[in-house]
Amino acid sequence: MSSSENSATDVINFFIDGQPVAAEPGWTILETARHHHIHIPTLCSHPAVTPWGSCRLCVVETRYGKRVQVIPSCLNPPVAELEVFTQSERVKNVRRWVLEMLLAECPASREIKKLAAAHGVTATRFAITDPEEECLRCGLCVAVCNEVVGVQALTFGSRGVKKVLETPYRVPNNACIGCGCCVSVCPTGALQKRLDTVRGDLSRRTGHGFAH
Amino acid sequence: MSPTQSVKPETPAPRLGVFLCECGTRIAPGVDHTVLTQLLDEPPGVGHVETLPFSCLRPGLARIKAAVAAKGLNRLIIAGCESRLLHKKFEQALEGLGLAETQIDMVNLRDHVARVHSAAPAELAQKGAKLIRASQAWLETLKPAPRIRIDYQGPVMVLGGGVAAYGAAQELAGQGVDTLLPLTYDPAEEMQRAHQLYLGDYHSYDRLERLIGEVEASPNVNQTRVGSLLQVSGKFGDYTVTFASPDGQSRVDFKAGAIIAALDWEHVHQLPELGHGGTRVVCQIELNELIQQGGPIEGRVIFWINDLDAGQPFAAPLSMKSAWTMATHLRENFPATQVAILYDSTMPTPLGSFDRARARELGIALTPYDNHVHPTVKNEYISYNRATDRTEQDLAWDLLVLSPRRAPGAEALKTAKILGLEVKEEAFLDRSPQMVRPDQVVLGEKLMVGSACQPCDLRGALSQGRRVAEKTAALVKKALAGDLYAPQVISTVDQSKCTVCTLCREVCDCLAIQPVSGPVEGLGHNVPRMVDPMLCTGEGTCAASCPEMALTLANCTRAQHEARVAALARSLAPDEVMGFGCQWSGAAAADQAGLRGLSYNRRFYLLPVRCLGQIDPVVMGRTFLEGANGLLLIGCNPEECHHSYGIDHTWSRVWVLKKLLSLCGLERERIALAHSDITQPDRFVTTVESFMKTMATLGPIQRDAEIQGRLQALYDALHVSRVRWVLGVSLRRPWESAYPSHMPNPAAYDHTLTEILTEEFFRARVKNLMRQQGKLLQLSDITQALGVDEVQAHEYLKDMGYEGLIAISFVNRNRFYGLPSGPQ
Amino acid sequence: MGKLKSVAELESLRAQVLAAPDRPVVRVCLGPGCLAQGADKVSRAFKAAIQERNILADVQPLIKETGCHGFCSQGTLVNLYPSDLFYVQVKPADVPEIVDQTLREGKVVERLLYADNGARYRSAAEVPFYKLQHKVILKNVGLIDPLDIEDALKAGAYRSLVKALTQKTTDQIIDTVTIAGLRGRGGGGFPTGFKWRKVVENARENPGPVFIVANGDEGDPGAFMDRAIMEGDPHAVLEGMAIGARAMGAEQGYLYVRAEYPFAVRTLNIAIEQARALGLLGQDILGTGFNFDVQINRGAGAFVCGEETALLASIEGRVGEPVTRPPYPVEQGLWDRPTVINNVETWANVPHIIDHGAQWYAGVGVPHSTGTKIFSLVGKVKNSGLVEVPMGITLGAIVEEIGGGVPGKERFKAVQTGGPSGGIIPYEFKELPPEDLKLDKVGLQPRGFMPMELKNLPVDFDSLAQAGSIMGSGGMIVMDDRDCVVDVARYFLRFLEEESCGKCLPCRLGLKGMQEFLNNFSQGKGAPADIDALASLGMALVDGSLCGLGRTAPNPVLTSIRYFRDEYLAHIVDHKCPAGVCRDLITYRIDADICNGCTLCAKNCPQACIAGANKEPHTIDQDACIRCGVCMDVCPVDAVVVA
Amino acid sequence: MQTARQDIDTILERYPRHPQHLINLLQDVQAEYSYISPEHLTLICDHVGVPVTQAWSVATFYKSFSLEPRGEHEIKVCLGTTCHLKGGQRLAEACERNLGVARGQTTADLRFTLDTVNCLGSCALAPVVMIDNDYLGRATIRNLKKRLDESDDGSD
Repeated sequence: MSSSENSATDVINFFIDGQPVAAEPGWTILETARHHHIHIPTLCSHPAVTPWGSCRLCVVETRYGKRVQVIPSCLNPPVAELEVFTQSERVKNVRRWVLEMLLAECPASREIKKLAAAHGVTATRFAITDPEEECLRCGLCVAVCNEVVGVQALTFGSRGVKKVLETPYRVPNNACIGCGCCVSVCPTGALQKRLDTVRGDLSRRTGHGFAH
Repeated sequence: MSPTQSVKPETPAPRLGVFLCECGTRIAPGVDHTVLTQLLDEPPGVGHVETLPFSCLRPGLARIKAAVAAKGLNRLIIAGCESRLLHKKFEQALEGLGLAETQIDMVNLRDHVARVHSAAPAELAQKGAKLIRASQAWLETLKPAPRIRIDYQGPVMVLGGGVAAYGAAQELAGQGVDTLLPLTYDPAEEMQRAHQLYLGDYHSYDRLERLIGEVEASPNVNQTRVGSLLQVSGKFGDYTVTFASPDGQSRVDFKAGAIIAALDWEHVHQLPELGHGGTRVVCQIELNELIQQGGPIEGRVIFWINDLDAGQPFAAPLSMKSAWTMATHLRENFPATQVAILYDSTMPTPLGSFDRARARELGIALTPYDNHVHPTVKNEYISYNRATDRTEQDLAWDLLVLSPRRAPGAEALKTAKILGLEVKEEAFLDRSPQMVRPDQVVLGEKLMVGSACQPCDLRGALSQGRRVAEKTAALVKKALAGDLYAPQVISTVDQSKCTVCTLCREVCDCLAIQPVSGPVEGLGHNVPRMVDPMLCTGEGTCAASCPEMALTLANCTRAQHEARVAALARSLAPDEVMGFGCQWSGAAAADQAGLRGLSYNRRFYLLPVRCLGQIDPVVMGRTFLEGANGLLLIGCNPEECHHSYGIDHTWSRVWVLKKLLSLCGLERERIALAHSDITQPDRFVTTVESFMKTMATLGPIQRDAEIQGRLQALYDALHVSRVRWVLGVSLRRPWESAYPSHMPNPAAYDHTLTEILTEEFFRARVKNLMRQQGKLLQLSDITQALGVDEVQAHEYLKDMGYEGLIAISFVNRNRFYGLPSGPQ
Repeated sequence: MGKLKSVAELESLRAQVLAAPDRPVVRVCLGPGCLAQGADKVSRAFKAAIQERNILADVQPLIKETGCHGFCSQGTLVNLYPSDLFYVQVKPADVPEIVDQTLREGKVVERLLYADNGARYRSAAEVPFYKLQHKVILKNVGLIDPLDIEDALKAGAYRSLVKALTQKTTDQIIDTVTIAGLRGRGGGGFPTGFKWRKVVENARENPGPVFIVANGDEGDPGAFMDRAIMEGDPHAVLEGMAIGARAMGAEQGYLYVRAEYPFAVRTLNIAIEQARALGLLGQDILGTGFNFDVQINRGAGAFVCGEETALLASIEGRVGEPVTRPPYPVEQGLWDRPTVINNVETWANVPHIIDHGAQWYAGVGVPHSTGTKIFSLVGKVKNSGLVEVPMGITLGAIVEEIGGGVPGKERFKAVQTGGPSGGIIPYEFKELPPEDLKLDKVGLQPRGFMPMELKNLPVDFDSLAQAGSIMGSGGMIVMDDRDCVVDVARYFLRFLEEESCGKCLPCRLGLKGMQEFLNNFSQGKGAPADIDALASLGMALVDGSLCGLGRTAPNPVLTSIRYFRDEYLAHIVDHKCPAGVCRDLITYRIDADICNGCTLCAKNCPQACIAGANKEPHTIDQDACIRCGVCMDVCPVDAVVVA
Repeated sequence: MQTARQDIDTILERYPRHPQHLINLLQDVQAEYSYISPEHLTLICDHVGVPVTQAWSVATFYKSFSLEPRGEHEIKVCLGTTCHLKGGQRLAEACERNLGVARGQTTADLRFTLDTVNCLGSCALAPVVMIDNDYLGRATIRNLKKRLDESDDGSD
């Protein structure tokens, strides 16, 4: 490998799509790939927060000896001699289905449509429940509010298909400082429409912390 | 400390490193990084330049760290994406290498350049380079201020002495924190008060009694009898709280490190309009007393939960609860009663199925009424509309029980006033100050707890006290361990310049500039202001409006702002325009425009700021002086400033700038204030496009010596404390309710302001003229050179002479004007 | 009685208990099945009857409310000691007769004996349902009074703990478990000894506390073996955990019990209290210096908390969302400390292994799948209930011999093992044509291959996996011809959709998406190509999901497509549901020959679409019928039939 | 029938103030009050020291918590595998029709709450319905209706 500044002992040499790459301990497969200009699609990954692994678009197929697995690259560190395939059939199958289902789940999202089209998915076989929906419940907004802003103003309620981004009792949360970080991390722009349900009407916030 | 380290105290010279992020493919092909690197390498070079595929991921961070370590970089520019989200990550990654957060700046190449413009990558590289150069000027002007460690002394004082105060004291004592509990009455009275205030909370009384005993017995709590609160001064870690002595004859000072204001509300009887007379129509307060006396109570007792009708909807669930506990108590202990509870069907009722079953068991009628018709009290019965079928019904009564009215107590109101807190219209002291850092979330809550702030029952008041005490205790422990530092960007006062005009205190929204409340004994009002570093949020409106420029925002100074705008303004082409964007709104909307794939005129350059209120008018003047043809300020929507009044202040400042621009003979439209929000990137784009169109119509400023001279005068005039003071007093005060500033006679006010500005503009021009000419001038020289009316000029010059700003001399009976000799 | 301060004190207590005079015992099963049939009333009736009859104190029979006896379909079950009589379907009304006849006179109440094919069986051991079973873990369940630690001591409880504390080093304990070949009973089948060893190694590298967790969040519908253990022999679990704690150096254990098991929580709480009182839990156990205590965490109604990382999150007080492994709990579990999580049944195995030795345990079952396994045998089978069998027994033996086969005239169609995450495997051997392995066309590995007739399929971890199913926690649902695989697959998907935590997209959206396909099929819509699309979506879930729930959720669909593609095709192509289940493809008709015109169906029809005069045959208006099935349920003469 | 409820403070005092006890406390309050009121939720959060958002997500994630008052009688229709095969779904639908509420809801008069569960562990008696703490094994629409009428009358 070209990187001469690292001693050979703490460098992990492995392969992504046949290309030999090197990582330092602590890097994930995704980070290493990106550092080497290898593209892996993601929706729920943002450098500002710890990876959560919800969108599963970043899955890659790995081969280590006889062991073949499909794993999310955003969470898994490489091991020496690992072979990573970012475009295998199994990987593409996962991505295509996720994107096709997302087309039905977030029909209003331009970003999802674009991403899906880039993977050859242009139509969906699944039923659209809410044509205005954009939120894919990736959890970035919740994570950024907890980890970066530190106020925990919004959260997920319920579970499974009913999982929804909300504030306790679905009323604007006074803990919200209206910073909009949740809007910035949102991969689909869903929070842009929803921010007001979290922060409420800023001009009516109590106390002169917010103008009134 | 080794001796070698203490020898060199001076700060090292700035060494800059620029890291260009490709963000995968989101910046790189759109912006030509090779061209950008070349531009940055041109003299004056920026130092280290490096391109990274993803600077924010671990491989990228590793490279940055390596470069910082190898080249001793102490200023970093990350040219990538949003600072709001990622600045913290870089801070954390580089903390170990001795870089403070203020030494790292981020330029959003992705959302402000690459993704919003479609132009040749090399051209976009030009734009990127200009923004990076501006950031370079900012960082190179930065003189890192030393970190302020908070010294903490004294106990935590819990003001109020109510139930919440006991809750707080118990928690603090339990955590081993020294606590001072000043009481305005005998502790034994507290139980009596609780019985009166927290109606029907029978099952919590013994718990409270235990708690009071526990607090009294605790070695960590010092209870002391005092008179009323007079004054609070000092800052976090070191407060002096003055009370009257219990007999009211003298003053007593107490030292405290932190203050928790735990204030209880008071109950007031219902208005007599509904027949309340204390015999047949009573308040829950009176019934409560009657119950405690043991009666006699018999006959038909109707509880009417009339809080909604009385305009106190927040109290309805509490009244319902107290009515419910009293009702069950009545049925269990006074068998000769029949009980019904009449309540608005739309109110949230705290009674569940268990209670309903119990109501059936005890024979308590729960009767919801339709609130379209107010129940009417008649002598024998009360008539109401049944909620289910909306038909009129009668309910006979012998004793009608109304809800009490709840309001903060007189003592609570007084304390709040002394602490500089605001009392809301609904008579609650609720307050949610802006929270910019997690530490301040704690402090924000520290100030007010108790039922006066939030309607609650006894248990709620206790738990509020505990919650706040818990957080305060953590902060105090941190401070005592020497680990508590003030944030890096806070206001600091140069006390030698402060003239105690108190403008800053009026402007301050974070209660940081109010260590002194009211006059100080022996010193009167004339005590220079101080800033409580733990309360300051670093918004900086105070610094930007100080008439004497005595306030400075550490690590975010006016000098930095000026250097940044100067660097950018100088580099702009004639058709290029710059602007400021508030990080909460304008800049955030710009980021959002990039993320949402919108596009706008690439000749617009946006500089992000923490709050527009931070932009001193001097900085605005500087942009025009340095070559900007227009300035667009994009802040929060009216009434929505995230700090408090930054947008209002900017509004006034822009207004002054417009006046000055027209005095310069330039179009007022060259400066504009716009509003935006992170949820409205499309509106941001419209704003920018329309301003660009205006600027295209206006064309560049023809910068001859005359115009530059005028702009210099504009810039100089903005430094004058008189201008700044007039501007300051036109600012909005926290207690004002209209936007923009409410003024009794706006036209007259505006006239005065224009006059003052005209005069100060003239003065600045005269002084500059004198400096340029370097000789004594006659009136005609001045009027010709400045093109002003002679009579007016004569008046102005006369005043200048009186004020000693210029020297007037006579040669051959001719008046000559010149700069005064001596130190200028 | 105070805390026992030494092993000797425990043994003397045990001797004391064993020396107590022998009394007749009536063991009333209070397992979930019997309880639902009024077992508590039976037990009360016994007590009342004995009280009433004033039987002398020394011969007064002891009424023991025990854990599950297993033979649920015959509840309430009553076992008598010393006569060893086994009465089934006991109602409270039968109790006086039993007391008078059997307890006082020593006579047998013939009609309460279990009868099958004309034969009557006096004792449980003779009953075919019990005959092939090999009870190790369930041995004491149903025998002892779970609320009485002395009864457990009498049966040998805590003997193995003493052995582990006094005769074995920690390494030896782990070795014993490893050599015994114990594999996790929760579904994964991971070697237990290996897991324990990992925890010890990780704790050595990174010193600090380690935790052990017993997973009793038994959420699979139709599975209740953990419940039976926890309610019937709680001390076996506690003892197993204590031995594990000893081996790994843990001082705190957590017992995570499903929310819907209030009796289990109560029983365990009492057991823990009693064990603490005797010093078998707590500080300095039996004077050996070993400290260990157990805390009960009640689940709060989330199937996904059976997944180990979600379970840990739940114990920590958070939302039960799984996280990606690695790091595994044995590396970073509770509060980031090494944590071992084993199923309740696994823990209950441990004392037996320590007691009888690794070799004995390894000798039961087959290589790689040693010991016994408890299954809950339910569905269309004559004898349903809990059965404990040695690993490697054939499915045929379980279903046909223990279960007594499918009741009625229907044919045995398939078995679904392993709960919602398991597969549906056909009874008849199906030679699969190569074109049916169409999954390969998307480059996916074929899943599941039925190597032999189900009858001969050995029930062990590996054989079941090879057939495309899993052992799971031991659910075993028998299906007959009246059960539609499309419907069953749909049912499991709906269950899992409801229980999915919703964190990862393939699981949250995929379960919904797969249901959409199946809903279409059940309405006769769709094209044959959709079956392949569904399978490929299933593979996306298998590969893409975060945790075991999503990764195994498509199993019922994938196996049913593999083995019952014809049935899918019947729905899509012929618009028929061969089993007569899928509502949109069936019609209800009233057989005019049978109908006696009682009008019950007409009265109960929510659509009021049944017409007919009193005492005349009725008819259903097919256009208005919503196929709710009420008429069929209410018909006293079974005149309503599905066509 | 029911004895006096435990005071919320008494419930809180059962557990040390640590986030790990959030679920335990929610369960105890749910058991005692049959639902978790906003007020109790706040008190619990204060006690264990978690933000309300976390408690909210926990309380809505787990099925055994109810944030709205529950009915006096709880009807749980088992939809375990065996019950499903034996017609549990039809029973649930019949209950919905009779009570006029959907699954998981409570009748307006707070008398009945209808729920479905995924197996009560009494598969041998499928289909099973649980009314309060009593099992109804081999349930049919007919005997279920009878039982509901009984429990409704019995309470008054």
